[in-house]
Amino acid sequence: MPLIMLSSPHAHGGDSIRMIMLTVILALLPAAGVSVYLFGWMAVLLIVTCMLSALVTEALCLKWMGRPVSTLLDNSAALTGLFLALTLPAATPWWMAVLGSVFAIVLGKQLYGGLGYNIFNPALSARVILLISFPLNMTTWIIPMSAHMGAMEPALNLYDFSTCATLFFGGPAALQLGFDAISMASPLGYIKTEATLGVPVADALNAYHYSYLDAFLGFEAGSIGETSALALLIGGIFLLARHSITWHIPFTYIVTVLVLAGLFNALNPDQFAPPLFHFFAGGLILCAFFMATDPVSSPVTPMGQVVFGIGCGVITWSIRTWGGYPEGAMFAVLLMNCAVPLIDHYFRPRVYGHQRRSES
Amino acid sequence: MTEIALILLSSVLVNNFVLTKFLGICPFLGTSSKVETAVGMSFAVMFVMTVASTVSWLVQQYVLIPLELEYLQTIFFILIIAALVQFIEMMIHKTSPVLYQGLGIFLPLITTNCAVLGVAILNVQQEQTFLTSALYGFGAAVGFALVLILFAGLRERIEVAPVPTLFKGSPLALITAGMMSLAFMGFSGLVKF
Amino acid sequence: MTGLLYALASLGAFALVAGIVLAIAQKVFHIEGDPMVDKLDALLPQTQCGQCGYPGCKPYATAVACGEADVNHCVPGGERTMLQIADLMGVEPKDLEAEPVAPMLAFVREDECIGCTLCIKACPVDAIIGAPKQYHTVIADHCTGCTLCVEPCPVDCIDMLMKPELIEHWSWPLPDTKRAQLGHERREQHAGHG
Amino acid sequence: MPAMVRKLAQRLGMLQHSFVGGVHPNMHKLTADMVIEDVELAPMFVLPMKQHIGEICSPMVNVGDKVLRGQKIARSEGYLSVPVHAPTSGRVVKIEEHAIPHPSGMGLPSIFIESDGDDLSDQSIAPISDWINTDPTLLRERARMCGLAGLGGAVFPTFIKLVQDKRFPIETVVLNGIECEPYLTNDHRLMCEQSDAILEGMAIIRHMVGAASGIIAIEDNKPDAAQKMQQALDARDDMDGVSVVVLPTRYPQGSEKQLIYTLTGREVPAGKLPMHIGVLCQNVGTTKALRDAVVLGKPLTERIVTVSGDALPNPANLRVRIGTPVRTLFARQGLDDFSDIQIVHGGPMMGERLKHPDFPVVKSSTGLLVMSRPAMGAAHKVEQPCIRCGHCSEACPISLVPNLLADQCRSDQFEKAAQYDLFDCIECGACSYVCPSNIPLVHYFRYGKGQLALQRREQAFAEASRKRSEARDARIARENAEKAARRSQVRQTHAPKVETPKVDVPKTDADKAVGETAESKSVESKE
Repeated sequence: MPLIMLSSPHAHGGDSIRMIMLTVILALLPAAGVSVYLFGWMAVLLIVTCMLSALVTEALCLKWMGRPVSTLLDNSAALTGLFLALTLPAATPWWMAVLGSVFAIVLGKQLYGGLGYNIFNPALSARVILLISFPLNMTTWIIPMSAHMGAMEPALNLYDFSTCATLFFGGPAALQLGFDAISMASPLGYIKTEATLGVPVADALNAYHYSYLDAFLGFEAGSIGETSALALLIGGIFLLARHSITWHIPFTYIVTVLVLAGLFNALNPDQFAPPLFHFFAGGLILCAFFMATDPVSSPVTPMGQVVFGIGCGVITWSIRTWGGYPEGAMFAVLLMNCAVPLIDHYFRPRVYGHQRRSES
Repeated sequence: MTEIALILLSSVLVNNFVLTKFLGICPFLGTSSKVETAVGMSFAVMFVMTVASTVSWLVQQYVLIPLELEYLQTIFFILIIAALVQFIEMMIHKTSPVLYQGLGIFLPLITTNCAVLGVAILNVQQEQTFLTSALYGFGAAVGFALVLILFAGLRERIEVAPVPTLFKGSPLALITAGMMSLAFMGFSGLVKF
Repeated sequence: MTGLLYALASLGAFALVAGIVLAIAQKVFHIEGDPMVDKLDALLPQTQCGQCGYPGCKPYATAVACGEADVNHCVPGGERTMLQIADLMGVEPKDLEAEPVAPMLAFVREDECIGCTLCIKACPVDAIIGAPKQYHTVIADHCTGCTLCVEPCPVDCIDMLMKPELIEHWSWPLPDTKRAQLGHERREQHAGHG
Repeated sequence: MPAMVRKLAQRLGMLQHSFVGGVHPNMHKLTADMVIEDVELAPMFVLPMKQHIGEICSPMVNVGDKVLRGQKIARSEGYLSVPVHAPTSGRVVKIEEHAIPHPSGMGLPSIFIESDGDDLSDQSIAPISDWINTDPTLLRERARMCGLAGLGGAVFPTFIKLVQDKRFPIETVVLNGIECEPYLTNDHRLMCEQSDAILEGMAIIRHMVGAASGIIAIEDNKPDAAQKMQQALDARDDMDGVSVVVLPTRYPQGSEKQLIYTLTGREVPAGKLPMHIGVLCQNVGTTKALRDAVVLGKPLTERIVTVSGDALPNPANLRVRIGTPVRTLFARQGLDDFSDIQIVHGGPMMGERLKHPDFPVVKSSTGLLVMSRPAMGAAHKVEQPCIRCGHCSEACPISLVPNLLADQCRSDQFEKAAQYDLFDCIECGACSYVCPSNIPLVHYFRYGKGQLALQRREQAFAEASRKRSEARDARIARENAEKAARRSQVRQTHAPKVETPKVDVPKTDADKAVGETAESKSVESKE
């Protein structure tokens, strides 16, 4: 007589982790495509390096911990690698990319027990570690191939493989170039610098030749995957349509930033950037649709997700406006990740038949 | 008004005692295994820190400086803190024996919580006024409480995860604290203080 | 010299003030007995079996509360009670001293009973009834399975039986996560548990 | 549609109320068009002594007794209980433990009846054709003595719900014809084939509880049943205020609480019954059985069972005598080899998977499913770690957070799980169904509930033991004191030198002293 207990239900909808991860990877393809268009072989090299090293690290970790290496097939490590690559500047040297991937998998994920147990978004924690360890590299933005702005012309032909390979494996020194020669400021960084000099926002944007259309399409400086609002929105809507994520986090996150920016911009347009600028700038859309919605490190309850999104929005805008770093989206998500267990506890939905949320 | 807000913001987030000044790590790790305990500890520390920073400011201004006894600063401050801790210990023992039991040795050890002495001495060094030193003490305590409770929430979650044996307990807690500290670095420069 | 005098005087005065405040606080926050004892006692299974080395559950609770006894002496409580006590006391859990035993029930073979009442005197929870020179019997619903009645019986007519398993009290075991739930079933048939 | 928007629309009256969450499993209604077949009498019937929620019955026949169909063979003990009746005429051959459809594989005392083939009925229960002029309490007693229990699968004694309570007047009778479980079609077929009898049953219920309105709820995947019920409804003249409501198919719509919310927009408060908000919910099968009990005087001895599943050669809807061994049913439908199949009692979402086919049909047997190993295997894959995707929370019809609950159950934090409303879980299985990590969430909840129940039982037992122990200590101390007082009295008169006895006797002394007090104690105990 068989003795293993199987509880109902004896039917299953057929969803799997692998498919969920694959959906997110698919949703990131438009952004990855734009990054290749803008940064040529640099983007390809970066994405391949990050994904490969993430997979290899994950495989080694699983082997050392005596867990089935077949877990690799759940696509989560590949996704982490892709996430990390898309948040890196195009000029990131190979060893930093590898280091970042190792950090993401080891510190961000496996030390906590592997998939499903990490507290912080692995890719973002690696990104922040890199930012704090190598601030220069992580804030140097190569001029993209299609920056339709001002006098900025790409200093390098990024569609040429050998140039890119040299830069990727040897750094700018191998091309007898300094960082300054091939890079430009990101809109956020530029505004921040000018703001400290007391230049009004509108003037700074003019001086930068800022164009909302370019920002929407992605023809501007920034991390390889974060520039194109269009591509990211397509991916985000795909995720929403496939029910991989719910609207709560992205919507509340972005709306919070827009509302705060709008309010302060109305109060003092010289000091505070307009909401649309915040919307397109930096990693907001990438973080809102892909990073903050990472299911493992975000709250599970709808109310919790709303709180999480609002928190992310407030912190992102505050850091961008007042903080020392030009971009706060990554920090915002990481900071809110810390609060997830408490949010989960305090923002549970009201259970059927109960007057209000049960006493905690 | 703005100044008050800035002092609080600065001491709670930007210059968080635990995550950016690395003070009070011992109770931060010792009493964060459960959220309930962490909340209790937070209130105890908040009481001790706020009162200690005000009383020590008074003592500094009206006893030590007039009598030119600044060199006795540490002894006096420790005396104040020790007395306060004794007081709160009795209070908790009376009101919540379970919390008393849960905090265990860490309750009397608030005395040696360097964050408490730290805030008192920093107040003196930064030549704060009475009001600002009270605020600073309170803000620092709130910052301590905030990260302690957040951290306790995280640890409760880590507790049930299949963490590699090598990293179970304190190692992973320290790594997590490090990650929190990294995240809190995002606030740097938020308030120039 | 005066500096030292000032220092000593002020320090002394300050210590005195603090001392007085604390003395008053001591009066205000005075507590009778140890409130932990009742909380611990509530966790114990109340078999009064004495297997912990103390005469009953309350004495053991008292000993644990004041730190005399370890948290792992309660045999019938098993691992769960130990964990609960450790949790309440805020100490690290310890391994159990004795192997956990299945819940038992005392049973008097009535035809052999000589009606000596010794078992009745031994039962800590009054779960055995009977009068001198009459058969005694165990009230199954009251018996804690402590085995204290077995020793005194002069004719050894008391058996410890397994507590019968009731279908109403059956509960689901923890799912076994390490297996393909159906594929490995046959292989594990012999090793499974109900 | 996002839950929040839907809720808002419902508040504004723009949308019909609908319970939250739910899933859309593949329905596999293989037997939807198959007419109910009568099953031949089995040679032997097995009647377990408990086929309802509540207290167990005790046999009132002896081995060798002759019984008739419908004769009461076991009486109910206690309030929450209904009797058991003989399914056919024959002889009681033995009374012993036999396996029942229960996941544990454990058994219950059962009465074995050997059929004599004549199938003679017991005529002692008189039909009540004029029920409209009969006192509801009499009809209620009829429901109890005829052994009626909810035939939707929960088997809650029916008579308990059929009550007129002035504090909670029933306004609406809901006839539950939802049948949201995949595979099952017994209610569906019953509605198609015996709509008149069902409606008469509903009329009886309305008379019994005095309800003004009534709703017959049917899902939109059974349009023929809805049509039949509507026709039958139109044909009756005593059904004012009753309507057929067709609801969009969604699991678990047939769950009482979810259905009531969908139909009325009101929630049954936690720990309360539908009657507390003026609603009575009855399954169509039970309603028909009630009608038979009242109008025909027939106790509950048969029910409709859907025998189906992907590994069964000939699925069917069968009218089966309760107590029929399921082996004979499977054999009738062309299945003899049980070596590589899985048996599920009930529907696939909430039914129990059973380890062997040696059990009888009982009152709760809505369906008997024979699943192939691959089909079951697909539903029970290896558990992966939770990625907190939140699909379980979205699917939960009562807004629990299943993944957190499962974590708590797994790590034995049962009290915390109870705080997170574990006991409100209806075990519908929607969470496990959608889980991409194949986590058996319901299994964890059942484990947690069981452990928590065990803990609470043990706590109650410990508390009772402590009271007894304290009472014993106090009594011993008192008796010692009395004895000492007596002794000192005696000594005062006879011998002058005395020590004052201690009243507060420590336990060790008490143990020594206990011998002297045994006599008085044994007398006390007997009282």
